[in-house]
Amino acid sequence: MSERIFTAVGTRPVRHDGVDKVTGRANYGADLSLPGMLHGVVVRSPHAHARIRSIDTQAAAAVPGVKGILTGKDFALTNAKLGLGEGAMDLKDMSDNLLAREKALYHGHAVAAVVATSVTAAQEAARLVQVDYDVLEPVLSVDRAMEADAPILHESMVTQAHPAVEPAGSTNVAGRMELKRGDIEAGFKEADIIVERVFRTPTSHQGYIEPHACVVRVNEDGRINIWTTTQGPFLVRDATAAILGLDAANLKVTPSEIGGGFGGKIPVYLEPLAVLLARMTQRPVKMVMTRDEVFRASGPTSATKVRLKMGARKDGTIVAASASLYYEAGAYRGSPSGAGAMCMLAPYSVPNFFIEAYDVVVNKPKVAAYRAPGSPMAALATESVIDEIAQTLGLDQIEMRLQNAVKEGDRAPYGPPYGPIGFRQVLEAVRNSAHWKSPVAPGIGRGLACGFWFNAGMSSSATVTLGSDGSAAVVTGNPDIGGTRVAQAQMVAEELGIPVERVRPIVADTDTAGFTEITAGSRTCYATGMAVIDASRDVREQLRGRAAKIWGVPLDETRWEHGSVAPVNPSAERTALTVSELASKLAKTGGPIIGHAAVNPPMAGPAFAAHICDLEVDRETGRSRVVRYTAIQDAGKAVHPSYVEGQMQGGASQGIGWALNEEYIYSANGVMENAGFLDYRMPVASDLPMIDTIIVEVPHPAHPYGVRGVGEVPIVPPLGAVANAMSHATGLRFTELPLSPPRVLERITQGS
Amino acid sequence: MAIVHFSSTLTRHTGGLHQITMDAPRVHELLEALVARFPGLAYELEHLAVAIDGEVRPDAAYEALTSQSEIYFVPKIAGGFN
Amino acid sequence: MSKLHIETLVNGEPVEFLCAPDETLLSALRNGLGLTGTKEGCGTGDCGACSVIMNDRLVASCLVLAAEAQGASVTTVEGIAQGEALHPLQQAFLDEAALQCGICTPGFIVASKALLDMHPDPSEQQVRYWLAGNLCRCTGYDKIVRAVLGAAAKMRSAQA
Amino acid sequence: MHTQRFVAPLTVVEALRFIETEPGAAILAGGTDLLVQYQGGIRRPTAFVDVKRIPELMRIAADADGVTIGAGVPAADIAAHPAVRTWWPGLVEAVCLIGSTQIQSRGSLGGNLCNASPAADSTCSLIVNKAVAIVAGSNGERQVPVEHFATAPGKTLLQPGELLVAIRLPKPVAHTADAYQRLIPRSEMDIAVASAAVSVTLDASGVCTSARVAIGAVAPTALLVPDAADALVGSVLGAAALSTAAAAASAAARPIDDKRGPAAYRRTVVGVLTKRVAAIAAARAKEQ
Repeated sequence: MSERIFTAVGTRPVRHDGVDKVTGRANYGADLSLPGMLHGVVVRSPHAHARIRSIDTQAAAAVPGVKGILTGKDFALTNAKLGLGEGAMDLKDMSDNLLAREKALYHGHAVAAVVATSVTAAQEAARLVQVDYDVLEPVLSVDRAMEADAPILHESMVTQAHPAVEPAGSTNVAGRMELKRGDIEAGFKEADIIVERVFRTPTSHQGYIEPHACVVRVNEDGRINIWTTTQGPFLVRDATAAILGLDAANLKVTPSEIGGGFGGKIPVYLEPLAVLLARMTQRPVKMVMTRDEVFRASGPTSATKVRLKMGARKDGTIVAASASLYYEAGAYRGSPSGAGAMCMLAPYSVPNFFIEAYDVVVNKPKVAAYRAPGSPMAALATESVIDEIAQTLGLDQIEMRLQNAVKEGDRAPYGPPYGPIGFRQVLEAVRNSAHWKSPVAPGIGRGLACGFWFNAGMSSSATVTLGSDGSAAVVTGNPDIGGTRVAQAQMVAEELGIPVERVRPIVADTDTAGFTEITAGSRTCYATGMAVIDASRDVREQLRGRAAKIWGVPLDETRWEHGSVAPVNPSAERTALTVSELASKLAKTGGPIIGHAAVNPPMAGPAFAAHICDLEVDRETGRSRVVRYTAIQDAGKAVHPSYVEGQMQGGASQGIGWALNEEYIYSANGVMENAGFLDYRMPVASDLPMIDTIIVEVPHPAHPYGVRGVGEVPIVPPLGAVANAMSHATGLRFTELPLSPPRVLERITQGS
Repeated sequence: MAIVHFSSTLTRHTGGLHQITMDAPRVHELLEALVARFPGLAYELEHLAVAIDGEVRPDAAYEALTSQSEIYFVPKIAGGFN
Repeated sequence: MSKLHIETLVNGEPVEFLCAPDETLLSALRNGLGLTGTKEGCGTGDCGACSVIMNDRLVASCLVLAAEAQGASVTTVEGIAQGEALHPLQQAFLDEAALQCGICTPGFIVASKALLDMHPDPSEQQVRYWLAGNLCRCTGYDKIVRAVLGAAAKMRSAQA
Repeated sequence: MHTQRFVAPLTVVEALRFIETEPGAAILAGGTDLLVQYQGGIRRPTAFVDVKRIPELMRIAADADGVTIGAGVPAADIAAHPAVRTWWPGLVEAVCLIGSTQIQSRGSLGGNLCNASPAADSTCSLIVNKAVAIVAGSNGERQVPVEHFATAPGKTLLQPGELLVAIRLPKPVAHTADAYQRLIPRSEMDIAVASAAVSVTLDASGVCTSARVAIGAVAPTALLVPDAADALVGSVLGAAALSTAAAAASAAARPIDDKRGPAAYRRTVVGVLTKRVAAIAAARAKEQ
């Protein structure tokens, strides 16, 4: 790929939606109110595992202001599956998760919904819904779930295995997959050192600040309007339609501004219920989760157990690895264990390996995606074991990783060879960084860890319209979570040669925008960006046609020059026409210009990252503090470097929180005891230092600018970086997260 | 002739073959031919994505193949979501 | 339940509203007065998204009863800009890319204004501790802290 | 049921009259505990009695013998008060740890005491500084040493119809200083896992002549620990005395396991904190 000179891409303009967001004008999920609107509240199971014998709604219905009550009997379970990119979503499970039918499968599982004229009345009535439960033993860990005498969550569950295995009776193992290469026994025989450890990570939550919220209005003609905070308006439309047996063409989903998602705002939790309640009452219905509900009943990420055994030669060459990954799926199948298995060794060339990954159901909320789902927990194992091997062999942490680092042409553990990738460049950037070169202060531990994520492609659409004033509007269907509007405007500006301020990026509803997959998988800037670029180029082609018309020459006697159309053979009458000049003549030359594009590109180029963490530990209390942190990442091409840095810093801080303090704390009967921001301890401003960033740019050849996704991989390295820092600060190996003060002090006291 | 690679987990269905070459205009025809030759692959291939020349494609059925195309089958991960 | 009639000053304007005895100031602002710039992230005073300035004090409006606002002066995010002119903090948040999803931004803007009103020249550590009651999950706080320090410097030089 | 009434009396007498007739009413000062409990459905009072319009509850009055802090005065005002800052730096440390900036604008000593959490940040500091709670009732006023005010988590000595009006702190004698620390996993926003306050008085040669030690979050109420104080008195607060005091604090602790920390951890850490704050208090006393 030849070096391209960019004008708009790579700059840092102010985001177009910024003023609305700093003045309070931007509308988020809970900000819409409609005349005559009712309020829906969900009744939730107080038990983690219970059979529902009966539900009595009489007393609740008698509360003044109550307009309707919904239970699982009110809509049938669908057997449909919704194909979404690579993963088919099981709508039967999603439907049962919306309202429990036979069994409540986790504390907080929805069992009924009440709609009333006020939130207060609805809450009052919700308390009066009488559910008769047959309480069952909850299953709260993968260890318990896989024991022979464990209670079974789903009597009908069969292990979906690759390679296939014979079904063997009732199970909580929803899935199993294997990856292998070479001969691991022979590989381990070549090893001079073998390290084997078992790692555990807790259930943790994305922690977006905006709770789930939606408003639904059913029109007289049966058209249904859904306003909601979501990462995927088309997904909300299609999932809601399929679950309720409606024609998707009758649903219009308008995404509000979204107050964070990180994967957690992909599933539907409220929308189908609100549709049913709105149809039942023929009034608009608003539903907003409380923070408590967000923790208990949305989708956190898996608690995991990962066993990793790795062998290396004295010189640091990794010769073999075997691993078992056990990921909790929550109440229904679908943990990211397979992704964990595929990512686990992806940064390193390992000639012999065997990885098995289990997807295990437990009585906890169904997990949702959380930023590079599955990869951080697997990377914790890999990076900790490599750190230990390097330390034991007396090797430099970077040298050992460089020695094994994958490069173009090496085969990924999941099969195909890598194209151009930037892992070695990332490691070199670590070595050359001010942070890595600085001495480690006494009492501080310095940890290094790396990470890998695939980055998604998938379908996207874009429309670019040119105004007669030479400005442009770009319409897409991806909610803007972290600055994708401005990035798309930069792409239009880049292609049309107009100032980025003259481009209006618009996130449209499902009736207006062409079909576009979710804002997730680090795909928006990449895949939707490709559609935006193609749509802009479509405008360019049309502009050439207009110039040809003006000059009275064939199309091939015109060519695009940045921001204008130029004649191939210039003359006194024929000089280049700028976009503005051409735009002013639109009506005369054939009417408005609208550029379209729709794409379904392959997965974006893989992203690699490395983080450096300096940690100070109070050896008397076990309390620790991150004192310096640097995140390094291959972005392919940073379209808006500030927002790329922001993704890196945000991912790092989420990962630091996960490593140090965040966890779902469960009672023995499966009740989450810390369902609030007070005790689910996410990092606050005073917990963190500035987070330095280094953006590496190894272009991805499938993208016109070389863009890779950037949003997810920054959460992969922090678990290992913090754990390794803790190990170096204390001289002890830590394999269980979070590294909370009591756990750290206990290890220090034991001194083993 | 596209070059098709089988992972170790698939070789149990291919009689131990790690690699074959096969003539097919598109992924669709390739998959049909593979299943005809190795019926045991049917279930596995249904649950795998296709990588053509290193590019993982979620919806590859009608992608054209050339004589140099290298094919791998990749576990379906849910890119960014699951 | 009978409603209370409350008179208060919001963003310098006298306003009246009716509220239930147990209604929060946050609810009165959002639902009663339509000022939805103030956000609810937790309802328990732990996230700061609902921050407003009441009688020159930064408070979590989810932990203030609307009835307490009788006779008070309340500043919300909608009252920070002066007409068409953004407050230097708002401009700094835009320039520094100190917001990603933006849901916490109103709370941070209001909390930072309360800080700079009291301490025009805060240290990084002062900013971090003052803002510890405002959760941001997207940015890792780096660019927010830079924006506040930058705005403070600009405001000081404008004063000088 | 939702709370049906909101009143804002202007005098103590008016407030007392109201709570006498409405025993289900809750006193609302900063609301930073009450309203959280209300939203969580844990407390459902029949009425909110906003006491912040009563002058006695909202002022800090310093005189030659000490300071009287109104029960409703927010933490931020206490921390800013010159006399409080001079005489009780440890109390200032404690009130500055009560929640976020937003919470400090509202949270009060009265609320901290009446909520009766064993982890309340101000309580230990008030105890070591011999603070007394001034309680008004229909039969007049009574004074209760702060260490006796809470009787169990969420329970106090307040009788129905009584109102906590103010907290009186006697001016410390010369070469006396206090300090407070708590252990939380984060740097802010958490509830104390364990906490300790120490006040020491030194003689001219630096020997400790009197001391008070209080520990929090390690028993159903904040505890005054005389054994820990005894370990300090008569010493120059060297390592040995501090270790003995730490051991005494750990021994006095009766912690439980909960989501905020295991019992064994709390027991250990409360000793560490005791040792550390005693050293800080001693250094401050020496500086005087």
